[in-house]
Amino acid sequence: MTASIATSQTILVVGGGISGMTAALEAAECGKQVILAEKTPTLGGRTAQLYRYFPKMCHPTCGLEINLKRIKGNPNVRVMAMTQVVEVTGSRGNYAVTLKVSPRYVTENCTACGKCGEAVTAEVPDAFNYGLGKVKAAYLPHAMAYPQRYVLDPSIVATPEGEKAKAACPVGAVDLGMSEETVEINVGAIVWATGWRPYDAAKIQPYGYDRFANVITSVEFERLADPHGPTGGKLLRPSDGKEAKNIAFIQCAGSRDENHLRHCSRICCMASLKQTQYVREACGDEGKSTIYYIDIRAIDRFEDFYQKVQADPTVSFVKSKVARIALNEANDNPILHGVDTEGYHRYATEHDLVVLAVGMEPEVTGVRLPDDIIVDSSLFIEGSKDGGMFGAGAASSPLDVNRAVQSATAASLRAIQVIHKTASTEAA
Amino acid sequence: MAKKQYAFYPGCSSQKKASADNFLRSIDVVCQKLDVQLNEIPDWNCCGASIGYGEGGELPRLVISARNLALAEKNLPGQDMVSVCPACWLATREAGERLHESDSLLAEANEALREAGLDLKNEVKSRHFVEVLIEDVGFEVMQQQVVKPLEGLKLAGYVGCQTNRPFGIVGESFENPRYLDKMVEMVGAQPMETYDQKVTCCGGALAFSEPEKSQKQIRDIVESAYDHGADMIVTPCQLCQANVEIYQSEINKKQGTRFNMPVVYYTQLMTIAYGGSATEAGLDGQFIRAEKLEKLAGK
Amino acid sequence: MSDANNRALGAYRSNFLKEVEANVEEGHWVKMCMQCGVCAGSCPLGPHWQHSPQKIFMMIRAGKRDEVLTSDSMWMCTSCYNCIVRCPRKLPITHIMHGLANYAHRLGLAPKGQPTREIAKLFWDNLVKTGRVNELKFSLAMYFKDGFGQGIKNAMAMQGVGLGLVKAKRLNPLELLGGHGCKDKAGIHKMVAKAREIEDRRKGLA
Amino acid sequence: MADNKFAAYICSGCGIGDVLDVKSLEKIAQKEGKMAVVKNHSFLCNAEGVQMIRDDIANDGVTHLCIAACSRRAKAEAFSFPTAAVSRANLREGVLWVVAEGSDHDEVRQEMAEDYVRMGCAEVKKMKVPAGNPNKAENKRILVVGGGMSGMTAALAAADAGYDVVLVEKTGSLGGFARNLVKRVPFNAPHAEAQPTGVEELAAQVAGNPGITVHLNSTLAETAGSPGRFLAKVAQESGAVTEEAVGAIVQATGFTTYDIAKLPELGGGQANVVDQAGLEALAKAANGGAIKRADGKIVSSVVFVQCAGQRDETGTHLPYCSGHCCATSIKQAMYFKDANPDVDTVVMYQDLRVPGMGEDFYRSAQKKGVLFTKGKASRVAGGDTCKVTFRDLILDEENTVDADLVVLATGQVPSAGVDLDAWSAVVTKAEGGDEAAKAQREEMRSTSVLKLTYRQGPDMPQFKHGFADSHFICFPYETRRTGIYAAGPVRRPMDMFQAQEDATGAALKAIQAVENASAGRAAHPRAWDLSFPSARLEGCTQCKRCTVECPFGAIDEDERRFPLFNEQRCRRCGTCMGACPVRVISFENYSCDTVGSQIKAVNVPDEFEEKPRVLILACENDAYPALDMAGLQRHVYSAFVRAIPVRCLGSVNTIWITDALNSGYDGIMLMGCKKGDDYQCHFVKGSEMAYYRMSKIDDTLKQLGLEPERVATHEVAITDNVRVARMINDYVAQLQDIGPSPMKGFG
Repeated sequence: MTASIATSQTILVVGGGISGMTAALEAAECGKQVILAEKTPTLGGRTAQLYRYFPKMCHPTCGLEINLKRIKGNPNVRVMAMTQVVEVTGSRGNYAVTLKVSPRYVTENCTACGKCGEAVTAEVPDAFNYGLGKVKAAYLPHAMAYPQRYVLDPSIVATPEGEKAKAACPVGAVDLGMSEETVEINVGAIVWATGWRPYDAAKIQPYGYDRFANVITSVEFERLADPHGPTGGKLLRPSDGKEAKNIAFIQCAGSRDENHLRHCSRICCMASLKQTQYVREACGDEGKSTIYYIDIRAIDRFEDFYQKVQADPTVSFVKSKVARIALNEANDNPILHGVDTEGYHRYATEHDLVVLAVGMEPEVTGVRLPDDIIVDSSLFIEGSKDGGMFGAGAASSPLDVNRAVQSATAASLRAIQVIHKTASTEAA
Repeated sequence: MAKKQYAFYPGCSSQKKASADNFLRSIDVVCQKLDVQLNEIPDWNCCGASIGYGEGGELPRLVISARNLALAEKNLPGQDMVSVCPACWLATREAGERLHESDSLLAEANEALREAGLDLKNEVKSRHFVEVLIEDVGFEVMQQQVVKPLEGLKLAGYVGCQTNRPFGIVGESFENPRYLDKMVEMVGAQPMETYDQKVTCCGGALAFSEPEKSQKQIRDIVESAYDHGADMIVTPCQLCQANVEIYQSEINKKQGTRFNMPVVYYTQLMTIAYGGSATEAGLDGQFIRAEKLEKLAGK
Repeated sequence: MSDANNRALGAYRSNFLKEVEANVEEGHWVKMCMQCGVCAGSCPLGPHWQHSPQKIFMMIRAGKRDEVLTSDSMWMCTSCYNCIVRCPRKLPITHIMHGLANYAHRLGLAPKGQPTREIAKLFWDNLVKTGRVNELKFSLAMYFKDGFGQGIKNAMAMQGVGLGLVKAKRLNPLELLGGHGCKDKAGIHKMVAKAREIEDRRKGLA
Repeated sequence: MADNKFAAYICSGCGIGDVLDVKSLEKIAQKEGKMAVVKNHSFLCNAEGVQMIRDDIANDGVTHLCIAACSRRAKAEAFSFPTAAVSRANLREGVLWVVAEGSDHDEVRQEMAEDYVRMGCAEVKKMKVPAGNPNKAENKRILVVGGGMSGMTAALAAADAGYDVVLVEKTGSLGGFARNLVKRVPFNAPHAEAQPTGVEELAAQVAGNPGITVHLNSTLAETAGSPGRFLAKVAQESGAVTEEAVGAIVQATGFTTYDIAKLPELGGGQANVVDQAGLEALAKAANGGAIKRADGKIVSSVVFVQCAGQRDETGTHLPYCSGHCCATSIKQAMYFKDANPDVDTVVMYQDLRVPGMGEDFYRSAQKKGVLFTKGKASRVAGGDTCKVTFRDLILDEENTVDADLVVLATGQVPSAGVDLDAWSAVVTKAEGGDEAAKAQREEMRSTSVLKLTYRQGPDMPQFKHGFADSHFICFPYETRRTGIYAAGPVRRPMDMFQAQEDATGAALKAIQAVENASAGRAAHPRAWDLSFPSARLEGCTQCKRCTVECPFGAIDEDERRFPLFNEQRCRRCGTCMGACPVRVISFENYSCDTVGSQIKAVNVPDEFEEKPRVLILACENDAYPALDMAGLQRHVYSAFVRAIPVRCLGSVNTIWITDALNSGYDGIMLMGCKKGDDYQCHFVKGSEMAYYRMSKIDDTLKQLGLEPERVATHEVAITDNVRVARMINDYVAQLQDIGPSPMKGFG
């Protein structure tokens, strides 16, 4: 590919989650040329992996459908999946960007008919379900994956399994010879919407995520609750597949902790409040949710949702940072040890399942930020020295979806301003 | 191969004829096998560990540790200071770091040290013997010396507090340190991976003042070792060893339990695995005899 | 010590937090606590004390001087360091507890007959005398701390332990005649005295 | 119509050719569909297949095409032919992937496919290529209402992108609330110290920007028109009125602070008890020195009471949390500590809410010696020594603390103008001739911010607690007034950083609105849709349903009481089309005909064949994708259903229901989005309207002697792909119990 696909009038958006899609679309619908580069094989990002949104309890895929429709119908956006930024040189108004496009081993001809998936037997961990399940090594990342094209896992490409997939494809879309591609483009402005990743819960040793099967993370819990998830929406705990009814939610799992993340991740309180309603949805009055917290940060009208959950008799709150988790070896139940600091009540409480409300940290794997980028002490992007690159959404700060979209829309206009200034100076 | 030289800080309980006398004997064997030479710091003093604060306060406590550091600096220049007692190591390392952080404290400490004709530059690195074994010698070399693998011996690795917190052994987790289990594997014995009292405090500091409270801790530690099918407990700490071993009879008396769980040091395991005799390993020093280990030694 | 206490009361009037920041080891950390309670839940002696560390910090901020300094909670510290390694604000809680105990003890406010307080004194005196802890003398002193009669009882109760250690060559009866000790006892005495003098001056304890 | 040429392209790829009789599908397209050109292709979506179609359009004059292949949601880019009218017959997701496998089902599967081809042909025959809105609306100026931090930010943001701006500020100077602040909460690392507000610089930039026209001491007297052609009357205090033509509007009218006089129990109105604004004033007066109270006494102790009159569950005060107040109190406590570290400063909170890097700001204040007490204040007594009585939640005891000064952290109250729910009630009364109501209406209008001439009221609809926010999580800027966007605390309680982010985003949406309007395109969610509604007024009965039911206030009434369409306000949902009893409203490519003809095109077997027919009208955004994904995941459902995607359930006209029943359909399923408080309908009321209209239909059914079960309305979420298959099968089973429709054969 050549640089001609983009000019100093083009905006590059890095990251195809809800923030990246928003930044790209808002600019495109203003008539600007946009390249949307996404590292994974599909758009949607972390929000596509959520079951419901707080506080409306609506489904993220609903908004995703609209955004995908906007993308399909808009010639100004060029989507590049499996694409990462390798290097950025130049400056505001005129950046030279090197992109690395990983091989998908499936061409544009793919019709998502699914024959290759039927043909191969090899399985790989299901990334979409945070590895909770397995998926065929020739797969469609998820039901709303866009581009709607299958992917071959590199592990089978050079094996008979790869050949099976190739043989099974009725339209010859499987190309085992595909190799990594490097693309050079010129753009005028860059929006970094590289998003977040859940903090590695294993690092929080007192909670034994690495030792106890029934201690899981909040993002994994989203997949358990989702009918499209590995358990078909049933809250089955990992150790024995039994339905979990008495569930603990531990706030600040990594956040607000100088041993882990200095910052407050903002969303975790609301996420846990939301997830207590998954328990209600699944178990009705049988369910029991307990939230262990330091401060409940239900800001602005989210307070309404907090009050609603407080009124739910199946939900209780303990003002305490849990000290440690032990295991009841007889039944695999985690036992939470700590002190309720309101008053002072020592507890050693057993639960079927523990959900760690893990913090957000900026997703930086595979992303090499130019030195010109200004980041804060937790590596969230504040901006760039030359004012031509902008952070958007969770890459700029731990944000809920609504605020991430605001942030992305703002970043989109800042990028447009750069393009506009470049144009007018070039014209002059 | 040239011997590795260290300024050695035995501490009160590891002196000859003191409560961890047997520990010291096994350490001698291990050092010989691994070409490690511990040069005792002349005229070292007590570190004032655990409850020294009560009367000693801050500066006096720091100063007595500073004295040991100063003596090491003066008499064994260039050598890291090594303790076998976690409490000694901790107190000394803490003192070193506190004096490093605060120039005013260091000045005050030196003002006091001068009374004893000493001066502290505070350049000595304070380390624990386990660190020396793992970082300077390494598991591979330690394993090469094993001539008599301790096959079939089931050991609950009781790490306790002070080799583990707040500093810990590099790369280990505070909640689930694995170095002791690795040592057990290294000598050919079987670690109790799921032993859940690994890092529980034995309450040693309160053994005398609050016996029932510390014995409650000990009971949990021993019970869990039985529950996980251990033949004996292994520990890196004198205070833990003494506490957990000696008070079992007390607990039996008071609570009608039938505890008789031997508690040994990692160096005793190594001594036997390296072909040493029960006596060389100081097994005659056990309060509760470690019969299975003695048998292996006799083979 | 009560005059030291009066001096402190005079110097800091109502502001106990300032007093703690000035006179207690690592006391300047107290204000950084965010009341998460992880220390309270991490302490092995938790079931036994009255006030958790985080609660003591709150009491200090609330100016509850007497309640804090007469509390026996900080004397329960076993120096296990669980609180330190888990504190999300990295407060050196163990040392603050030690500092508070020592300060209360030096002001003469610490609970009378608090066993750890007494043993701590015995232990320190024992170590300062010879530079090293003489385990036998220390133990005997321990038994007799509550008076002769009780001492015999204690000794008999722990006889098994004592004899066992002797059998195991881990306690040496000859220790009574001298035994372990540093050569430069005089130097150590002067050094410790000096250190104490400096600290007392700094903290207005003398 | 003369030069229209119709073509059908049938794909036999993805296994379609293996299980369906493509030849007979071709025949149907020819004979019944009356398609001039009918072609099949084994791989229609690939380059060659698409080229074939392009060539037919270019060389063969094909103007209308029915593509019988996969779902309209698949291969959208390949099958986009902007110059032609295109319908999609969904043979893959709609037939192949959902009908049970095996020869037992060959017959029903084939019938289903044939019907979809019939429907696709029938639909495209009624379609026109949207031409875009002919009424020009090309004004691209942006009107910003409010000259505070948000308004100034929005104005500069638009100007820097090359758009002219008109800014209207009611006071005599720019800057708004921020002018009262000494400093702001830090925006960037290390988040340790308060920062200068920058309000002066911003005001200077706005004033000095040639692209920005500023009207001070001014308010809006009237705002008429629609995106791309608004006409705003700007009234100055003097009374002078300037007319400004603009293309879009950003409403950044900010907030007022909650009146502490309403908080007597917390000392509101008593001496030495102030709110955060009051404290800023004292700090300003101190000018970096020791902060003095109103009576001149230097403050040596201060208590900040958080959540004062906020997070209130009794219904007396503000129920929400204003979000900024914790950080603001921290900042203000620092004013004291920075001037004199010995001032006792206590922040009394229940939940300390400083998200993100605010945690560093919190730590920084603690380092400075600011004390934080988790407690709930029950009483504050003002006076020379104020006394705060509170419950210490950690020490679990009632306690009191004395202070020279008490600061109440009260909340933000939005300045959003008229509450339209209250408004419409009054208007109904007024139109009924109620004189009091008429007076009240005028009084209300005077409190309006925008003074819109819209039939549906003078301001933006409010969402919750009086804020002009959007209901949507994914689309925070989607107001119900196209081309008008709220920004800053008028939209949601927020701090200065968020307000500036928000204002920048709102400026982009305004820019987008003028660009879309000038190109005659729709705005979100049918962005760039060129179709627009037209009404055959000669048939109109002036029933007003369209004007009342339009969720976006797009339809006014002209002087003759006929509906007056403002296409630029229209979001193309078709709710008006669904509402119209005489069916005079339609879009070029979506009308009562395009759907009605599909319904009629279906071949309905007679009662003896025992093959019921079920019509599904499915919301194209949620229910239809759910049906698609049911196919993708091969969840089998009955081959007796025929599904038609609709823009919104609100666009469903009851004629379709009666047509279907008359044609002998045995049942009808309407599938729409969740309605009610947490509605998920992207056209706000569509789903609700459908339920309402269907509830009316019951009587009609009874008259026809039909069971009410024959029309069923469902809420279907996009994630319901498993459930939707089950729903269909259950419904078909239920209908078979009820028996065939007695209407069969009469159609």
